[in-house]
Amino acid sequence: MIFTNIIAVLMVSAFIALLVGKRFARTLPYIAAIGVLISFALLAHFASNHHDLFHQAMPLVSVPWISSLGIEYATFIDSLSFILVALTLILALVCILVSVSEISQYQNFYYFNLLAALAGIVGVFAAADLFLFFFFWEVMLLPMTALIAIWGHENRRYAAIKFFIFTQVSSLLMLVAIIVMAFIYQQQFGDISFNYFDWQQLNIAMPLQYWLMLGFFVAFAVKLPSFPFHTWLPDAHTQAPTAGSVLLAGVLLKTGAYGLMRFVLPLFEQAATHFAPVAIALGVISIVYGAVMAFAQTDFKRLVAYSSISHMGFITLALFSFSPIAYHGAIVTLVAHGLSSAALFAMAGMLYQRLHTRDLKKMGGLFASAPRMGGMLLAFVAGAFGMPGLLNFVGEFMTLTGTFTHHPIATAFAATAMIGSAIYGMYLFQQSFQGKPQENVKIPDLRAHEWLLCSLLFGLLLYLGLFPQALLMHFDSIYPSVADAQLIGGKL
Amino acid sequence: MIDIAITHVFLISALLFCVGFIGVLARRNTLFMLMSLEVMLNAVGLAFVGAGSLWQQADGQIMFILILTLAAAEVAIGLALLIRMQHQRHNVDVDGLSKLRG
Amino acid sequence: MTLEWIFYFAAAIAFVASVKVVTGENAIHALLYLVVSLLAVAMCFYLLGAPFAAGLEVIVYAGAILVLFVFAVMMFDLQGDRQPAVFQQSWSATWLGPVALTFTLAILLTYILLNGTFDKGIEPGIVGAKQVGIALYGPYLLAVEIASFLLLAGLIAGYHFAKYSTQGEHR
Amino acid sequence: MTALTLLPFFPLFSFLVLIVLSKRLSWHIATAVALTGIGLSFIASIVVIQSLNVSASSGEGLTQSLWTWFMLGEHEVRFAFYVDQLTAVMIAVVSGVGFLIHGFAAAYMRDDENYSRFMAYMNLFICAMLLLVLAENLVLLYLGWEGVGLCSFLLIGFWYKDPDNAIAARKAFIVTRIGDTLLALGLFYLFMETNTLNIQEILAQQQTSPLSDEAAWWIALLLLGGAVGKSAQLPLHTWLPDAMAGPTPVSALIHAATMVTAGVYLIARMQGVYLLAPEILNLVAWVGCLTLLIAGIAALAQEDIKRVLAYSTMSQIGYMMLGLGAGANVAAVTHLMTHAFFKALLFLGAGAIILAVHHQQNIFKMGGLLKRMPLISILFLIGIAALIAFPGTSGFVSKEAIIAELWQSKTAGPVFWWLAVVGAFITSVYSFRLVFITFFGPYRAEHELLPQRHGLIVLPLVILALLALGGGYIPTHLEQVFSAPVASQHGPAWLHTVAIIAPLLGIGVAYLLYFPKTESSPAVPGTSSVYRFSHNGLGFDSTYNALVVKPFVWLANINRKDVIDLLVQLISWNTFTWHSAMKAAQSGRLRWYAATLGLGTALLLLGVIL
Amino acid sequence: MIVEQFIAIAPQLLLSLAIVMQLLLIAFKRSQHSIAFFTVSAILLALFAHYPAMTNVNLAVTPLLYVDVFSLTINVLILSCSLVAVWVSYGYLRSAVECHDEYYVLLLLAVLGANILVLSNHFAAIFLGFELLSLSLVGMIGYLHLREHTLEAGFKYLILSATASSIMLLGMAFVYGATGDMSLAYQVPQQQDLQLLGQAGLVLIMVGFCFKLSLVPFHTWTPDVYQGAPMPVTLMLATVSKAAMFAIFVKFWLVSAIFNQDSMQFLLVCIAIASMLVGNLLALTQQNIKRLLAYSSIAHMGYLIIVLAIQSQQSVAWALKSGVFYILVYIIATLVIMIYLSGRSKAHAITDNDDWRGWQGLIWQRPLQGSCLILALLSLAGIPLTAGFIGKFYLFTVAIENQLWGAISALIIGSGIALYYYLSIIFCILAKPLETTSQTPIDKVGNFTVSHATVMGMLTVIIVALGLFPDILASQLIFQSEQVTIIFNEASQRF
Repeated sequence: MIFTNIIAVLMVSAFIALLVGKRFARTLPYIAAIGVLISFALLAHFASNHHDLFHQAMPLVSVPWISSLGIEYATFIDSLSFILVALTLILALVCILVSVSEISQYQNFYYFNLLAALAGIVGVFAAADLFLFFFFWEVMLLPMTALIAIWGHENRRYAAIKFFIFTQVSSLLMLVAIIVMAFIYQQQFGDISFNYFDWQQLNIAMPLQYWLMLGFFVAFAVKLPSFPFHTWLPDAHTQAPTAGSVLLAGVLLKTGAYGLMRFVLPLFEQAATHFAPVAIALGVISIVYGAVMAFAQTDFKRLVAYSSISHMGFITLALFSFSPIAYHGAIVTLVAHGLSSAALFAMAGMLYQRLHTRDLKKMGGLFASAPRMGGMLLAFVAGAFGMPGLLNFVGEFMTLTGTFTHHPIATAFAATAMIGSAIYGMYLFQQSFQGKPQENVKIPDLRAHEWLLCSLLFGLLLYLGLFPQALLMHFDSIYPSVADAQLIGGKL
Repeated sequence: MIDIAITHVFLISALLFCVGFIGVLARRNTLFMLMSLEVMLNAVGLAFVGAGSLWQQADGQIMFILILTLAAAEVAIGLALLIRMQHQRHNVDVDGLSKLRG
Repeated sequence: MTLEWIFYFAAAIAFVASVKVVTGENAIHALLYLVVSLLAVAMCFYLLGAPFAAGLEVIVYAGAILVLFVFAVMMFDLQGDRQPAVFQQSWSATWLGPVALTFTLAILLTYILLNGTFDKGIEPGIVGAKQVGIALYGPYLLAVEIASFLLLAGLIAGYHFAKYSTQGEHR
Repeated sequence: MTALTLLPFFPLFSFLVLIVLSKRLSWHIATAVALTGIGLSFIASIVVIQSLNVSASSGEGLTQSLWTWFMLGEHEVRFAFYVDQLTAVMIAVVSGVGFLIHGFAAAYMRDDENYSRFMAYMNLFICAMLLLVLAENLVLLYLGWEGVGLCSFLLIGFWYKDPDNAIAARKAFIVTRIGDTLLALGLFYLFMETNTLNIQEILAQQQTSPLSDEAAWWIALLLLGGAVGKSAQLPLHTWLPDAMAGPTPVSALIHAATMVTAGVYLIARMQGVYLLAPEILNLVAWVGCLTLLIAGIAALAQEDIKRVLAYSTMSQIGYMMLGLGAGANVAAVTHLMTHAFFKALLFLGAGAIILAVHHQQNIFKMGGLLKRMPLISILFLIGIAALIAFPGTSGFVSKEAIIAELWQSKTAGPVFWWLAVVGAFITSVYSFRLVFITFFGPYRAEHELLPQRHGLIVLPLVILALLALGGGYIPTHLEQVFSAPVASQHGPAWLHTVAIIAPLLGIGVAYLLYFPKTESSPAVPGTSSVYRFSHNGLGFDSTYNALVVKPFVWLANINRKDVIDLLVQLISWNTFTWHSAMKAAQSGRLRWYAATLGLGTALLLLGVIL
Repeated sequence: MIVEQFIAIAPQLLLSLAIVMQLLLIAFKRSQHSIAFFTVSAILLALFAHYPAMTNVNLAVTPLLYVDVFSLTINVLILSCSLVAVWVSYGYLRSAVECHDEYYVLLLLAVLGANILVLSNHFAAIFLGFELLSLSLVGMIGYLHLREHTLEAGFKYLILSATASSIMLLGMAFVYGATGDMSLAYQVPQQQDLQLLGQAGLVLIMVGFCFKLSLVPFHTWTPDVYQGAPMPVTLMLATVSKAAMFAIFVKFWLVSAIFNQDSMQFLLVCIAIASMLVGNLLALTQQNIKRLLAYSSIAHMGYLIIVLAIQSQQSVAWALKSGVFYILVYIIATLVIMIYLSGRSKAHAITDNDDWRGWQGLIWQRPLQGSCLILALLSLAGIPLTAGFIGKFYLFTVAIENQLWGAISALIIGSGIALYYYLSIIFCILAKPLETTSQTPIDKVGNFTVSHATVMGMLTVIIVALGLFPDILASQLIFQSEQVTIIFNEASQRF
């Protein structure tokens, strides 16, 4: 019941924010924060007294919804969804902290959208019924697009429409695949069902399985911006408000990776192994392409957006190399990228509030007037390009070690991203904080809530960087870490 | 009472129908359009009566009667519209009526 | 033998008359040609063994509807001959397109008709007015009622459209 | 062994203190905190070395594991330290020389406004270097490796207001980062083969189930790539001369004593793997040899005192690489130690001189300093003597040891010996060119020398001078770590004498060329094209720019608009053209609508017929 | 005509009686309010008359009509739409000075025509229903003399529907010539050996249906007539005529088992794909909301007739259910938008208030109406949380069950394109409101009464409720396929 409760709490606080926020707009951040903290407490409480959830999937509630098609409201929890929901809630706190000073008009509708998006995302991670998964997959888009379209920057409309159409059309492909799978289940087992656990017993003929896998893969490749489908991300990020891009980069990209881990690998094993070389190539291309493009950008947020395309390329690489180490590396990279890119976007937001521009050409020499912010940015950039001691390094190292055994050349190319990320990381830091200050612009250093935000994120990155076992110990049991198991995936 | 092949009757009605259709397409004078409509309806009436006599049933002629009522009603409305057009626009050119586009 | 000839002759007259209707310049001439075409078709009906339909055609169709036409054209001067100059387009512009399209349509229909049907001849037999009457008020009773509503709709719509044009603009 | 556990973390604590309270600390407190941090780690290293000598006489070291970092399959990567003789030497050098340099830096950077931030970075650097050296497994080594890279970036770009420093810092960081990536690939390959990254386990495994030749070949090459990047050897050496943009103590600490030697330490540590790949050892020798020659030639044509010393560092590390390549591991590591002493002395001496002549670094703009600053000049000269391996100095002990073993080592040979001797000759030529131009002849600077007799400036110099002289004789017991040297001394007798004469010959040649004969004739820098060619590093910089940097930047810029985005816009343009085509069909004319009706019917009939 | 037959067609009889009474009422006392009130009560009475009609269902009333559950459901839908239309036009016309009572007669005639069309089982009934609906709609389209476009729209609709109906008649003649009987169910036995003439006839009849459903080759009239007609008439056009036409198309298609002939099946799928793509493509940069709704109705009808392209007998029930659900959802969404538009425009204004850019920032001034509009648009676009998504999901299941891969890809591309213009409207509503320029802001125009707002709110609640819990309605719409088969065998033993 835990996830349903969390969704309920989030939606209730969303509606409270919408209604009550009209008059006392100042209380809005607190309402949102309370909502998130309550759900966090619920999650922590649940985790503390249900230790077995970390060993195998625990189906929670299952209520018939559309009985004519055998669709029911079924949710379940396992360690992957637990960690991702925890990450979502942490980033929710970050979003609230970031949007405290940034949003000026229609605040109640803003917080409503923020909390509704969060509920949608938690729903995505909780759904056990494929139709419910698809339902939440689309529902989380609406508030996100509203966030970009209403509170975004100059040509937000174009970015919002592009974001929505890209995801919507690709998810329709997934819908077709889901329905075909349901009919196959009906042929093989009699009654029609969309339940994820039922589908695990299916064995589908090869050519059809390949197409179904492609249907799912395209939807998730668009969400996790893999190479050919990534063009919506830079626009969406540059135009989104800070909280929007924190949420977008921090969590929405993870739903794509979650989809790959949960549905593409376990359900379509042969197809995935056949498709692996292509996916690996796509992963490597998006890593290298993201790094090269990031270097060319002059816009702060656009540069970070391309960098997250490069980082998410590691996920595709890790997942389709079918090695247990790489699988763990992918999970760590998910969390690490979530925290570090959210931090970078928060910094971008702070800079935008102070300088009212995102153009790196107009920044420079800010270290003199804001040393603490400079230090923090350097720390997060170091994290982003995989400085050991922070979490990204652990993820990257495990991913590359894992993939090296089967795909040495691909790993070599992927490793060039370490140089690439260093180049654009340093370029980002130096263009904004080093060099001669522009007509001695003076910006105020980190304020209280910004300092809290940065230290929260950096503390997490550092603590998990030095003790990643806190993250990974849940996975050993689920994950038969047999060295040469052909296909691993989160076999539940 | 004559025994000719039904196809001939249908052929004649099809030809008359096509002549009516040309009238609708080609003539810019709305009055002629209405007349061409009458020709087309008349052609269909012929087809129905032919088919009716083929199967020796009254249905064909009943359909012809219904077509008559339709023709009458249509002419009434067509001419009323035509009168208003003449009154408002002082010409009955159909191409004048093309403001709604795009 | 001669009856078939008369039928084909009447059909030819109908065809030529409707071509004259369509290509006519003067409205009234066109209307008169239309009457001729209707009479020819009535002759065909009669020959096809449907005397009642022929009678109706002459009395109702040619007699009432076309008279209404002539009446309206005369009364409200819908001649359309005082058209603005723009009306006179070149022959090809107005006629080429429609003729081409309709020609293809005619070709398709004739192809269908020629090899689409079994050539079952119309056995000689007359479907008299009595038979039509029985069918009309037997199974097709509802059809008659609905036809009356159809005429009512035509009446009201016609009345409403024409109502204002005579008394000038009515705010 | 609390000393061992806390050894690297003392500087870390002082780093944290300095960073957090950076603005509120006065000079005195900041210096105290910094120096105590390094001092404690030096004392701890002494304690560790004592306990090492006492307990482990048989050669295997002390290990101290803190916590499990993460799991690579079943292999558990731990935060753990391992100390043996090699590590002992390194931690002694790093903390000792580091402590002295910190003392000097305290005085040198006294009037800089963010002084505490500087000392914090220096402490962080020492901590990272100690972690690198003490690491029990290669991942922790990699952590130290990257940490050192980041701190060198911070310190080189310390005066970030001047854009050239920032660019130099970024260049240093990126070039070393290329080396790091090669090292990372080496680690992956190693893990694939041996399924563990613990150094001792790997070396032990080489005895039981040695790597296949091809694997050993690749791993050794990749590790060499990493070492070359960090120690500024031939292919990836262009960053070191530009790194002189940082303050002089930084150059002394990082680009003389510690960071640049990390590569040598790595190859020394992984000797077990290298022995399986003799071709790579030969390659290491070649890299070392070529670097020492090129660096020597380039040093001949420099005006900036620090760039001369930078090129001389590069050539001395070339010697170490040559030693490792030739299998003379013990000699190479001792040379590393002695080089740390006299190169630190030279850099700090140069720093003192620069302070005295109002931050003027061009040697042609100063001169005749022997008479004006006798004490510092003499100390500097001691350093130079050690540099050119003047008999009796520590440099002589370690350099001669390397050159001696070159002749008959399997992976190197007489050719290397001759090149090494020529290198020694060039070294003495450029060092005495430096000496004659700066210390003899007329005083060419505009305004008077700044008198400063601060204790903290001179004391480190004196200690280092002593170490430079006597450093060669410090007992290191390195032979316990490395397998016994390959063969006894049986090369031709004249080897030893030629090796000694070459540097003296160099002094004479330098005297002829550069000694300012008459009081009035100022030494003037050469203008010939060869001079300019060797001045900017034998053209490596320009070739790299043309071959790598320019195309990358050009490629990035042309694709700023993201060609895939154009593809997407193409699709939307196509949709909108269809839209306008359809819209034209809605022309509003009734006859056209009737025509479409007819056309539709015709199409449907056609569909039925076919 | 036995008693049960009278009860079966009681609603239609009541409507005819109402029309005649209306004429008497007009003759007696010409007041706008009484005629409107009378029409509303007549329609309500007809709606309640459906309850007894439900009891003896599956009854052939003279060979012309056949009453079954499917037709009665659609009739209920049509009558409720016309109820909304009457109530909206009352508000719309009340502001005009002179008395508009012929309008309500024409409206009732149109509803009667639609009902007969839905119930018809014989070519004659289809023809009469079709014509009655068309002619009364022509009367209503051309109703407001003052408008500049009325004449043009009326004329276009008259001429084009006359042409289409004559083509349909020609088709009926051919089919009659080929088979000798004009009732729908009778076609099945002769179906197998229907020669080319019969097939051509069926195709020509389909032309008439496609014209009314505004499917692609015959869609050109829709935007102009939607724009020219007064707002309530556009509402009637979009809902009543589409629903009636869909019902008869389904009966024509399923009852006479035309789906067995794959050539007809192929034509249908081609028309569906063409209308999905062309409909959405045309609407991309459309500023006028009425034209945009016309184009989107072309696309939606394209989606809808996928339901007919079924391969086998047993998937008829599911196809019918999805079809009815989809058309219901489409009608509700269109109703919400059109009620708002009617509320916002007046009869005697030069044109209706139909430029959607005027809605900028509507949600901040009128939150309730703004959110209703947004949810309706989302439902049209087929986004979750709204019933449109569930409708589209049902369509997907039908299309996949019958392996219509071409149609599915067209559906995906079409809804991709559709998103563009729906989103641009939604973003316009969500954008910052314009500083009040010279023309009166959108929410002051017209007589937007509280009742408008409440009905819009109710319909939006239905949309969201169906979106979240489709089962509350979907389980009722169970047209077992045997009901349709009953039509097969019963009707063929003649009456």
